[in-house]
Amino acid sequence: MMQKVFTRPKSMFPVPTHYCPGCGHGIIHRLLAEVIDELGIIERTVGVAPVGCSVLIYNYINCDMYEAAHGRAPAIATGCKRVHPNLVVFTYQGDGDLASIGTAEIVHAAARGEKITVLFVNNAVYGMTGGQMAPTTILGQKTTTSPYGRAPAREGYPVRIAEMLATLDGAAYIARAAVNNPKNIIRAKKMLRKAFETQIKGLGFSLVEFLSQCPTNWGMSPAEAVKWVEEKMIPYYPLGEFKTPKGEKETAGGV
Amino acid sequence: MMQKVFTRPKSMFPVPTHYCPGCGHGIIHRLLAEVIDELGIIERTVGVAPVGCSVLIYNYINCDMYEAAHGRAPAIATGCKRVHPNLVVFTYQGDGDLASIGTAEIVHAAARGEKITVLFVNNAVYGMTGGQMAPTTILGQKTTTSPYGRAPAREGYPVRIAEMLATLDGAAYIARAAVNNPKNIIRAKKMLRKAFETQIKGLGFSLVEFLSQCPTNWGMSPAEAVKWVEEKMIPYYPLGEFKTPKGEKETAGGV
Amino acid sequence: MGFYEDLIIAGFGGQGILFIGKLLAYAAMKEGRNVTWIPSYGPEMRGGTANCTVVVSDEEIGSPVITNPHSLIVMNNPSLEAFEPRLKTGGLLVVNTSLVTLQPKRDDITIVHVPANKIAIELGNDRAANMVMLGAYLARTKLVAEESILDALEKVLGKGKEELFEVNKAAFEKGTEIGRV
Amino acid sequence: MGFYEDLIIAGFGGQGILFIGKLLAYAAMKEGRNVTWIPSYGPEMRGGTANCTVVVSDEEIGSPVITNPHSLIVMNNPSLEAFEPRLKTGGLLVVNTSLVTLQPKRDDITIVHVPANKIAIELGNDRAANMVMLGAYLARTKLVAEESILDALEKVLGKGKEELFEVNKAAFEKGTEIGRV
Amino acid sequence: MGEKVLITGNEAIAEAAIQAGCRFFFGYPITPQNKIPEYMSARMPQVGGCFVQAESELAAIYMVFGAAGAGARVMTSSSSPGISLKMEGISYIAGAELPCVIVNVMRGGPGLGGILPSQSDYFQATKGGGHGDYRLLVLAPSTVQEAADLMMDAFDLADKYRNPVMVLADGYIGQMMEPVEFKKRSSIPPPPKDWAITGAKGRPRNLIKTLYLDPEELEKHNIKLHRKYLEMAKNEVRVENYMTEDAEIVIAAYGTTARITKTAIKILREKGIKAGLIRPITLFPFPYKTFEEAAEKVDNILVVEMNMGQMVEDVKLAVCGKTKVHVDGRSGGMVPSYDEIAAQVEKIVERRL
Amino acid sequence: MGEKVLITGNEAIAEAAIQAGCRFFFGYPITPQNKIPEYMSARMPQVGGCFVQAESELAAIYMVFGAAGAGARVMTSSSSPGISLKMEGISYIAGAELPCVIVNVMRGGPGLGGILPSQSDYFQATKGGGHGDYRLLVLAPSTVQEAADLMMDAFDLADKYRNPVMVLADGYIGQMMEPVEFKKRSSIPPPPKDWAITGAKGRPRNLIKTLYLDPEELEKHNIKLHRKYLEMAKNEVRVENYMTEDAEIVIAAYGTTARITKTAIKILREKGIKAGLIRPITLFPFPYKTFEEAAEKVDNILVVEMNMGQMVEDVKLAVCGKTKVHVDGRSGGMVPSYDEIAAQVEKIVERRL
Amino acid sequence: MGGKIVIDRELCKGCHLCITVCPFHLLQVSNEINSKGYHPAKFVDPEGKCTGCTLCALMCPEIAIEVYKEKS
Amino acid sequence: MGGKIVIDRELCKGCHLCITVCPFHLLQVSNEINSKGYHPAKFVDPEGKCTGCTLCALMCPEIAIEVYKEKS
Ligand SMILES: Cc1ncc(C[n+]2csc(CCOP(=O)(O)OP(=O)(O)O)c2C)c(N)n1
Ligand SMILES: Cc1ncc(C[n+]2csc(CCOP(=O)(O)OP(=O)(O)O)c2C)c(N)n1
Ligand code: SF4
Ligand code: SF4
Ligand code: SF4
Ligand code: SF4
Ligand code: SF4
Ligand code: SF4
Ligand SMILES: [Mg+2]
Ligand SMILES: [Mg+2]
Repeated sequence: MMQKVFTRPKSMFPVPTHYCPGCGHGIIHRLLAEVIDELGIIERTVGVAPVGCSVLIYNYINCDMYEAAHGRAPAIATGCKRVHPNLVVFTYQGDGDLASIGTAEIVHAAARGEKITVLFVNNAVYGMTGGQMAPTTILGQKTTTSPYGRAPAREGYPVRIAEMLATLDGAAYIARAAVNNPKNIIRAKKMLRKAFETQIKGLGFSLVEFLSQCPTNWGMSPAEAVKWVEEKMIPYYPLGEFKTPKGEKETAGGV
Repeated sequence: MMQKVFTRPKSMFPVPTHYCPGCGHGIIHRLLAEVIDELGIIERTVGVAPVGCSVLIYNYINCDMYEAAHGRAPAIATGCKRVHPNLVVFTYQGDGDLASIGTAEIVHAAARGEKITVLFVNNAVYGMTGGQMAPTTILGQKTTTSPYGRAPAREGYPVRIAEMLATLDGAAYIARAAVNNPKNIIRAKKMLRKAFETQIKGLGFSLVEFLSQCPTNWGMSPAEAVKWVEEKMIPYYPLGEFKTPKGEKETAGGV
Repeated sequence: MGFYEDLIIAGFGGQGILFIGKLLAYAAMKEGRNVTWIPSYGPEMRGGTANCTVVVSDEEIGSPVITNPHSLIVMNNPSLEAFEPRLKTGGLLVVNTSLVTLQPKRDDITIVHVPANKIAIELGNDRAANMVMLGAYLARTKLVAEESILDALEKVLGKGKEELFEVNKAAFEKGTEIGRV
Repeated sequence: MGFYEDLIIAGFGGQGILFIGKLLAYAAMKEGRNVTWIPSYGPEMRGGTANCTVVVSDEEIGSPVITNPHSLIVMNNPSLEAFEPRLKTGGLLVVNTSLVTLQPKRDDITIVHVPANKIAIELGNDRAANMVMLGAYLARTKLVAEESILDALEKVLGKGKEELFEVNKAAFEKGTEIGRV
Repeated sequence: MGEKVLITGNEAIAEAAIQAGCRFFFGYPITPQNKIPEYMSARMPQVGGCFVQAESELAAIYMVFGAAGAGARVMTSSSSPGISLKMEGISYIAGAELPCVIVNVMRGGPGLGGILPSQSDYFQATKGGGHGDYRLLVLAPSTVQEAADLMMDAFDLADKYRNPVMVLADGYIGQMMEPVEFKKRSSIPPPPKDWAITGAKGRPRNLIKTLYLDPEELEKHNIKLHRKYLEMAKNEVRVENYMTEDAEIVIAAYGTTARITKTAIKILREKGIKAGLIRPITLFPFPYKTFEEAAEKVDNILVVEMNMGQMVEDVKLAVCGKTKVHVDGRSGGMVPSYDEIAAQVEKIVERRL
Repeated sequence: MGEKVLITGNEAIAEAAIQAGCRFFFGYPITPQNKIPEYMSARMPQVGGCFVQAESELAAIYMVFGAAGAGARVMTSSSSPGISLKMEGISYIAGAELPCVIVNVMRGGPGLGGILPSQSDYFQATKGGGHGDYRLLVLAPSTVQEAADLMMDAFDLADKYRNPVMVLADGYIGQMMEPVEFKKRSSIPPPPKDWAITGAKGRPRNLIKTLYLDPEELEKHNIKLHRKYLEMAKNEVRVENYMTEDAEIVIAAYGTTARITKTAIKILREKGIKAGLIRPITLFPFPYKTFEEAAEKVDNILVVEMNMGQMVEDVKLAVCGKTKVHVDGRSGGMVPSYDEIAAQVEKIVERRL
Repeated sequence: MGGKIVIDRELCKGCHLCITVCPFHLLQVSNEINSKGYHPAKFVDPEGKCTGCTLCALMCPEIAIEVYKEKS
Repeated sequence: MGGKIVIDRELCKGCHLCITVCPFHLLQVSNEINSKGYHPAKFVDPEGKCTGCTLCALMCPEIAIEVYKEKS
């Protein structure tokens, strides 16, 4: 007798997504739903959708949700969490959303130790608006607003969000994952679960940064895109845990 | 024959300030003016005043100046520096201005490696508006908006700006000084000079954080206030250089 | 009143819908006419629906948005459903039968059936189906000269794309043949 | 028309200007009257100028801002210069001669000279000069009963400040003496 | 009957909010309203509520979005430049139909301007300073007592219409002290918030959003909002008529300016000039009808406001050419005095303009 | 005569700016104006200019503040929510009297709304969405060619008045392609900017600020600004009269709606109904006089706009009750069709309302 | 420990990431086109090599793959 | 190596920070009040102990102190 060992998580609606073929968002959505299911928290989970390709995440995950303004998800999550401390609140944010326009909001949610979990999807571009440069666009990368390739003298340096937020005392769990191959995906899920657990235990702010492929705006096939994550992104954005709740410290960096 | 060995720097107007007795802003203004004079750059220096007690800094320093909106000085400095790359552009910002409302602007000016110099005055409160909590207010400190003393569970943790910005590749020189005694003041000036030199050499973004006394809003005499800087602030905000231009690295922390 | 024509081209994103609209607009401009070209697409970066409206006129163009177009080029089922009812009485519908499986319902219009993808695949490039459609449309309406389109195509593709140009040209010409039938 | 009085109290920040205004307003409220109290200060956190306007009336108070006050309590030179010209004809000017070295120019007003700081220092607390001024003002206008002020003072200072209360009370009473002269 | 307390407008606003059941405050310091967040930071923990000093006004308004969406009674307050920073968020809150209260204690502008009282954000408050078609319900207190009263009503109105309500005060209202009595609240519970984010336990999940990719849906949404605004216009207009019955000239003013005008009217009446005051209490919905009716009776309306002429447009829209409309504005923290107003009225009446 | 190029409105706006001497662009992506920053990022380095993708719209407007203060020709562009985020900064720029150009390619609101064309930021643009008494000079193109032309004029006007100029376009203007010819610019150099920040070498230092602690000074500043706006009203009103001479009914519309109206007018005239169009090209200063004059001649004015009714207030202010004013708005990305407009006009004319 | 997978043709967007990760190369590009115009992946395992390791499913952004495994 | 300082009475705000840092305790609180109402610091150095070390001036937020030193 065959037994189903992999299927759509219960907390996801059985609908097709609007994402491009090969997009990392779909994988990250699934990890999120699996963690929610495994922790059995769907009835007390609240999500905050960003503005970005994943603005429609509420069409896929079956929990109470807000749709934020661009960059403001952490503030909305703060408002919600303060009203309902017993709910599990997550934000889902792109790199334009979190690392650019929403810089102040994410830094201060972390500094306050706001008990929320942030899924930060770093795909090195603005996906939804057509592939413009993000703060996380890597040096040399061409985008629609860095057509000559990102050069430090003109466009400055990429921002390492996980490392930056790890300097804040309010941040309890900070990690970076990638979803470019099954091994990294499995590890990503473990980190995400730890992040949610950090929130549920009331230990403070938690964030997982996911390096994610955007084949469309990178102008690559999905297969090329996952390779590009490995070869270009991970060297600049090392995977690992940068901060763990006291006593559970792991070394930063390294795969 | 007696010789004058200490007098008002030339680039300062000979007028009284509007600051409270014992306020650190006056000392920092003087250091700034001395560095400008020593580098001989007054005719090509542009300042950007913040909104805070030091909004009127342009009444004291005799160079071209902007008055910014609260928190936006780094953006204004960016606009100016891009137009006039040969000018020396500094911003002068308080901790409410830079570390709270202006978080995104300072992080991204640093990330871009914007060739400006930032004087960041950390006095652990909002001076101008009457002593409200700042992001840098230390744990336990009572302010008009943390009347029960800053507690992590309610008001979160203080932000260490120098350490946070030092994680950014665009930041070339980042240091923390204090102006609570002559020794620290002398060291502060050296750092400030280095910061300006970093800009002039075109090496990138530079910032000096000054721990500064606000006797009025701390409800202390000036003498008590400088002691409080030593005993309460410096332990949380270690003095030192956190980032120096390549090849000139000094170890962070330590006095 | 001088010359006036408007049309909507509709299909999936990625089918080159906007592209053939631009070719048309460009060619018409080069022939000295006023033109407007307006795109419309959904939130999807890839896939999803896309359409564009092209107006060509000898006079100043008022509305660039068209309620009831004179012509319609349709590249997938949802577009047929969305736009067929809006076509003007007596209007022209060019439909890509390789992908459109639904049947048009109107009987007060002219319908040209074009197996565009099939033809394009035969010519060696599935992605040239749009040019087949454009050819068929032009053969019927003569909105611009065929050479104007080929000039525009050459200009837009730029140098070093001779191969691509040839495929597209072949597709376009195949389309005009079908349209002329 | 019922009872009506308005006044401006002006001096440096830190001199307790706003404080005695509040005492007055509070006492008047307790006596059942309508009151308004409006502060005004410059950008300096310490030092700089500060003033407040108090209106007391039996009727609904219209404007809480006063162009030509009935009375004026003045604690430093700049305030004398700023406000003396605005005092109503026949109005009352109470001036702290310990700090105000300029001479009032008007001859159509009543002037009460109060060496407030001198008296306060004699009583052991320089900072009670404001209470001396308030006493002098009240002795002249009888705007509220002296006990109302003392009640208000007690209430505002709160428990455990008996010593401070005593100094302030003494200063206030000294002021009323001078005012009565 | 509650006891009267002598209190600043800012404190009255804060306390009234708490008494109206507001338990969440998100804000950022700015003169002249600092006493509001300061008061809240002390009081909220005492009543089991929550005060968060946000990193900015921008963050504060989105915290309000979050808390309002979560079903709480929630407010923020700021002053002019800080309110400008909230414009995007206010548009979002209006779009998502979340009830909340926003206090603007206006100061002089533009830019950093000054810290003294002003009424120069009238347009911004009433015409929608943010993008898109939305309206705030705007209440303009003219005494500290009224600030407290309107504050309480503001929360009820916000819940009733699922709409942000703005209490628009000038700096004087915020910093002035007057005796206030906090009225006992009728204990009508707010309408049930079955749309709120509370965790989808035992019910279909809730979704709070403002994106409508289908333009037909977005238009429907806009029409729905528009109907709501018409509904407000029908039900919620508040206006004070002061000595207008026999008036030969009407002055239009709100907030502090209206009080000053009352004094001017006394002066004028002593001189035999029958002036009256129409004081809009709701600025949106605006009391167009009251002015329309007044226009039938008087030849002149003088609009007094602490700006360069903003409410005057609404007065003109109301009277539709039937009456001459004059404007007397002071700005930048300058406050029109009753003498000035009286003189202006005298000029108009004498000239029989 | 330059050659005609087929180009989107967004690209035409960007290229025209460059041809007008704009060398600094600070912006942030947002649909439907992304082609503007994208174009600038490619072109600016070619012409020795500078493109910076700011971290946010808020940062962008203050970079504009900095560059404008430094004496440069500078611009930013965005779309509705992004423009709301600039409100504080725009107020500051107006207060500091810095010349710059701000482009708003409007989309449906409120909130995130939609990405389709709209005109629902009319109030925000014309009445001052930010705090304080300030005004933008607002230009509303209705073709891609006009977008290019107005863009060039915008920089001149900004310099002339030391005031921010807004080019207010709807999403169609931004995304539509039309043939454009970039007019050769007269080489009149911009007025000298002796107030600009350039380093105080051999001159007294310059200071750019908006704070006036003395209310009298701030009032003076406000009055100065106000006079400037009156000056604009005197000199800069632009309006197109289309077939109004013999019109029995006038339609008021701007931008894309005006073009659609032109088609409607053709349809109506074929049916024998003499309709005409008044198309404001400057929304501030508004062509009040043109409408006032029209009101003498026609009984009905129909305002067509892609919002729930905003410009209609200015039209009403202009006609002052002399004419019936109707409004036909679509919103949320829905665009009124010429058929609808024609039908609406027919209804009005038939009913002889 | 045999396994098998089922691909939802209509959910599949033809990204082919699953193809790249299957250790036994059991997935292929289909010639057919689904209703959205994509060439979906298809499972071709004539020799029953599939172990049900789920790697393909883990990689699929569309959750278009269900994996079955012999009960142990 | 003698020195001396000159305090500008009117600039001085009486914060007295200079007093706390002079190694020879040469500064004192004045009994007088300046025009802003502050008790300024005064320099009292009857024995000529001042070295012109500038510590007091370095600490002064008002730049109210000028320091003179014997030419070496
Ligand atoms: C205030 C504001 N500015 C800009 C936008 C336009 N916008 C929508 S999504 C987006 C960026 C999305 O990029 P990212 O956050 O990286 O998400 P991704 O699409 O890459 O997943 C931008 C700039 C907006 N909606 N609102
Ligand atoms: C947008 C905006 N928000 C708030 C304010 C009010 N405000 C003025 S200064 C200030 C804080 C000043 O604190 P800080 O930056 O630490 O400077 P300090 O006065 O302590 O030197 C605030 C909140 C403002 N002017 N503008
Ligand atoms: S644009 Fe990029 S991020 Fe957005 S859906 Fe497509 S692949 Fe994913
Ligand atoms: S309030 Fe504090 S920071 Fe401001 S001038 Fe006074 S002492 Fe200095
Ligand atoms: S990974 Fe999923 S979507 Fe991609 S081809 Fe395989 S089954 Fe299809
Ligand atoms: S389950 Fe494993 S073996 Fe089976 S098809 Fe998928 S990847 Fe290949
Ligand atoms: S440090 Fe300066 S201001 Fe302070 S007391 Fe000494 S001289 Fe006066
Ligand atoms: S210079 Fe040195 S020794 Fe002289 S008074 Fe100052 S601190 Fe004392
Ligand atoms: Mg991204
Ligand atoms: Mg501070």
